[in-house]
Amino acid sequence: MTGRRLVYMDHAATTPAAPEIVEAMLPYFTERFGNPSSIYGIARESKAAIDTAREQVAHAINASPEEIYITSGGTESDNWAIKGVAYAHRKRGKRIITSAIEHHAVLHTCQYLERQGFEVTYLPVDEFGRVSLSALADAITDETILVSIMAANNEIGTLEPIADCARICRERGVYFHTDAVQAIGSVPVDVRAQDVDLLSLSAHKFYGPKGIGALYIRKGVRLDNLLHGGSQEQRHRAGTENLAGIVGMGAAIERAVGRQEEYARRLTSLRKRLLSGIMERIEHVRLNGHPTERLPGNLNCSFEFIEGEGMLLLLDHAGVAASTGSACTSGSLEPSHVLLAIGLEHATAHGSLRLTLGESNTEADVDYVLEALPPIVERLRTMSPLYADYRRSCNVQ
Amino acid sequence: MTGRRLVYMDHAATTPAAPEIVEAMLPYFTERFGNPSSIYGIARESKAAIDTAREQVAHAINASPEEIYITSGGTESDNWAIKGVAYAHRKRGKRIITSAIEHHAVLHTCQYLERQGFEVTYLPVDEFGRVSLSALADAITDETILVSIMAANNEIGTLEPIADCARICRERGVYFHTDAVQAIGSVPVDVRAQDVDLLSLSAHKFYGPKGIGALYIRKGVRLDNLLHGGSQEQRHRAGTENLAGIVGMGAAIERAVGRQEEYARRLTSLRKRLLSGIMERIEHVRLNGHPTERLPGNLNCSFEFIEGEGMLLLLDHAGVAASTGSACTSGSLEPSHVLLAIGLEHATAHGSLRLTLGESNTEADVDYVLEALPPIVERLRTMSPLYADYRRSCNVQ
Amino acid sequence: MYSEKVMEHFMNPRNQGEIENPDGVGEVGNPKCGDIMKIFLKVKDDRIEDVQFQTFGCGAAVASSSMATELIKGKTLEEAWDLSNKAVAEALGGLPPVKMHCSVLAEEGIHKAINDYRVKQGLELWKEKPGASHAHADDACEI
Amino acid sequence: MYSEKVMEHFMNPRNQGEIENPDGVGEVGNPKCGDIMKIFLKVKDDRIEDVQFQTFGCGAAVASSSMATELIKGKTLEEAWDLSNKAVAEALGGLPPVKMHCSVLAEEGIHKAINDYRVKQGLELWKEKPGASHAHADDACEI
Ligand SMILES: Cc1ncc(COP(=O)(O)O)c(C=O)c1O
Ligand SMILES: Cc1ncc(COP(=O)(O)O)c(C=O)c1O
Repeated sequence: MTGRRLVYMDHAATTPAAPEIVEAMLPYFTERFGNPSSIYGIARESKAAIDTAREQVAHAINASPEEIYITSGGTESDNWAIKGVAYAHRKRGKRIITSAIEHHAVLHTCQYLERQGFEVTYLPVDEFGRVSLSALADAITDETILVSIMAANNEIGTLEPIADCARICRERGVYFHTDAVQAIGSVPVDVRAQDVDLLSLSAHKFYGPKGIGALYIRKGVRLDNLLHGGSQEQRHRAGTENLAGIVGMGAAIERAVGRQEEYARRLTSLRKRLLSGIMERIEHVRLNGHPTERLPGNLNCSFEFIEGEGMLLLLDHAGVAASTGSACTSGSLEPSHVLLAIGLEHATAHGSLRLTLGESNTEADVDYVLEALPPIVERLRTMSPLYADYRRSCNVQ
Repeated sequence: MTGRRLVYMDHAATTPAAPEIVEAMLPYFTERFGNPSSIYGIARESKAAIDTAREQVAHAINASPEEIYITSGGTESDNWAIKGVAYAHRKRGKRIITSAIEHHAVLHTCQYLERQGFEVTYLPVDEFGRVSLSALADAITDETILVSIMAANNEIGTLEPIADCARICRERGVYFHTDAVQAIGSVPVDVRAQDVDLLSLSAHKFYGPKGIGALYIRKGVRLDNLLHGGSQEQRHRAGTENLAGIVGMGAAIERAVGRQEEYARRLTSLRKRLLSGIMERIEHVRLNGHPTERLPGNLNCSFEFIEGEGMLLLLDHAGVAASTGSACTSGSLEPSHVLLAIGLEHATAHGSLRLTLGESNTEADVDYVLEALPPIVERLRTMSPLYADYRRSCNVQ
Repeated sequence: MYSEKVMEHFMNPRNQGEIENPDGVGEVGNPKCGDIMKIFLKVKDDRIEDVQFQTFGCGAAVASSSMATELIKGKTLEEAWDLSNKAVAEALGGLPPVKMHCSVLAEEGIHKAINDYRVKQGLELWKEKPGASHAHADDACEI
Repeated sequence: MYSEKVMEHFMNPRNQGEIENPDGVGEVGNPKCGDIMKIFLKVKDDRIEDVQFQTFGCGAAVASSSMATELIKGKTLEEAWDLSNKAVAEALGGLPPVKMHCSVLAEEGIHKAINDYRVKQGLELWKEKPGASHAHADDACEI
């Protein structure tokens, strides 16, 4: 990439840590490195730093500090919430409900539990990727112990009605977990107002470091521990604390939630510019996800007749970092389960492109992509037998 | 502590990250932050950085890179190894063998499995903390699926005969896991020569960052995943990679293993100076752990008639950071299970002090501790009714 | 972890020592749990003229002994009997939850010393109030 | 991820296009799995005078088409038939394991185009060697 323009539009995959966040973390690697479980000076300082970070996380989602448990990221939080409730309550029931468009950290965890004898319902979603509340209500039985519905989808950006889901679960006495990994910093999250029991978050999605996250566990919710060992995290999550990471997460969530409104406003405007620019310049494009109820920075489109990986490679060549729902690096050949769940044909799903905006992006970036993309799509279409067939069929008519 | 001398002698709890390690990590927070699962330039760079780190870890323990799976630390590695084998092989048998002196990450995991219907044998140890090979051989039955014995004990520093344990397990067709968290960088570790199937390590014990570790899984060993989700780590450990942490761990293990011999030599000599100084200056002291087969930097002594926390507080006041096997911050009142397992009386166990040396320590540090400690012990003894009783009993005689 | 007050009392314990020929002695706790407290009383006209302690235990145990003895010095035996563990903990600016038993130990030590005095004086024993907390029930180190 | 050679062929594909009135055409793959390859042949004197391809698919699919067509251009039909997917992958400096099926697709596409030519010429079909690999068995996208 050296010397070339880099337009990073894959903020849903990960964000860079903000320089001031790294700055805040630095002392905790080398100087303030004490193990918070010890009692001497630098250990007490570590303990205090963790307490502060825990308060920052709690404050950001309107929880109490004792309800925040630090983990190694969104995946661990999702695994813990789901397996933890499943194992603790299996005597009461073995049914779990989730949606068809969850992140793999939820889906594969549920599939693992199915192999352990649990029964999982995967709620379908509509063409915009929204779960239906009545379908949820219908799916709950006496044996249902947990419902897990994500706050915002990582691929198509659709926001789920989690407050409504939580209300239904509360009425039926079922725990409600939400994967809010993509939501934090982009849309308001309030565990009290939304009345959720468990919530997952991950720092690297809001300009904090990777490898650190948290699980909110409402006071009184009972679940098995996932990692056993020392008595860290109020005896619920063992392991020497990732001190610098925790400090970084605390600082990053405070920063992100503080600027959330402005962030959302700015990204929404950039996204609209990007979408209308694409629609003006390129034919046979489909917007994936909800037109308005979506993450401010998320744009996901399918370009008919072409495949996503080729787009990514050519965009990369042009200095644009993006992502696709096509099965390129995943080691599977099936396209994204999310795109199939909203009803896309396989070929259309393979032709999807996800552009996720973030702090670094400017109107100039958007305009740059709008210049770079049309010839790329054109070039791949020229190469595509599907496009040739389509053209032939038009000429015939 | 400001302006005061700080002698850090709690390296077994955690080590500071070496400045050059932090230096190596820095670019991966802000510039080279790409998600390694993506395919554009900065993502490929991330992938390459992880590959390098994996090779560094593999090389350090004489494994192949594909046998190294990155985790969030020693606790996760221990949990994964033990639960992973237990869950994958429970049809074959439900018996696990470990020792009575393992770290809580192993012991509490085993206890959790006991609640899930597994049977765990906790091998006793001798007065020096060594497991008996014949006891191990006797304990293995047809239903035994896993043996987990630590390479080096974190409290008393005793080295376990893991190559011999592994040989017995190999002969009996049982998987052998070793928690080598304390061993890496201090004593030679070689998974081929020692013939272990699974090995846990954690970067913050060898001057790397906290919150990152690895599990070595010999090719062909079958175990369930612990964290389900994305297809990271050859589909065996999900979660966006802690990129900076991984780079730090790779650099740190290369550094640590490269200087291991010199490190061991230097710390052994410091430890001997410390031990003989203590023995010369203070009466009624007992050395805990093996006199020679121990971690170079580990010194653990019991001071009769006094309790450990008081020593720590006074040492802290003198600028010395140390640790105890007394039940101070652990939230339990029972002293260390390790000290009890080697046969200490409760009161003696409560009076233990662990001083663990590391890179920063000098002879001057040792001499400083040798000056600071005797009056502290004296002071606490003056306060102690046990010491008064003892004195009275001597006078009576 | 500890309040400043706790640290201050731990670093500079008041009334630490032994009274020769005390009028009452109370020893509580056990080595298993890592804390033993011994309270010595000198009593004159039903009043605690002097009090000293010896403690094997953690910082909170030492600080609790120090504070408790300070609080009963010069008081009548009745007043001293009424000193609750909570009052000790409060006077110390609070104790960590896992350390509350140390203040209980101090209360118990004082009670035991007072009753030892009363036995020696040929007086009947005072009874613990119903529901009084115990530092270590039956030798088990539960908290 | 990809070798330089793969990227070079992806960025500058050889023989990409359509042949009007081809002597043989082969289309393989399916949209479900995300790759479709179409091979057009111009044959003269049992020799591949021209070959062109169209591909819907990932970088490896495009590069495999490009390389495979390059390798058979000017060759006899027999020689072209004998081109194995491994030879294509090797010529590309290797393919990631999950992308090997792309080279298989290229081999299959060529075979299909050759047999299409043979059918049109009223010749019998050539048979796949036993044990030949298939890119997508039965419409399932296994790899
Ligand atoms: C919605 C969602 N859930 C969970 C995760 C997993 O988080 P992490 O990669 O931090 O483990 C991600 C991102 O990778 C995500 O987007
Ligand atoms: C022997 C041993 N095992 C496991 C662990 C757990 O490692 P971590 O704290 O990195 O999770 C430690 C240290 O805490 C240890 O000393």
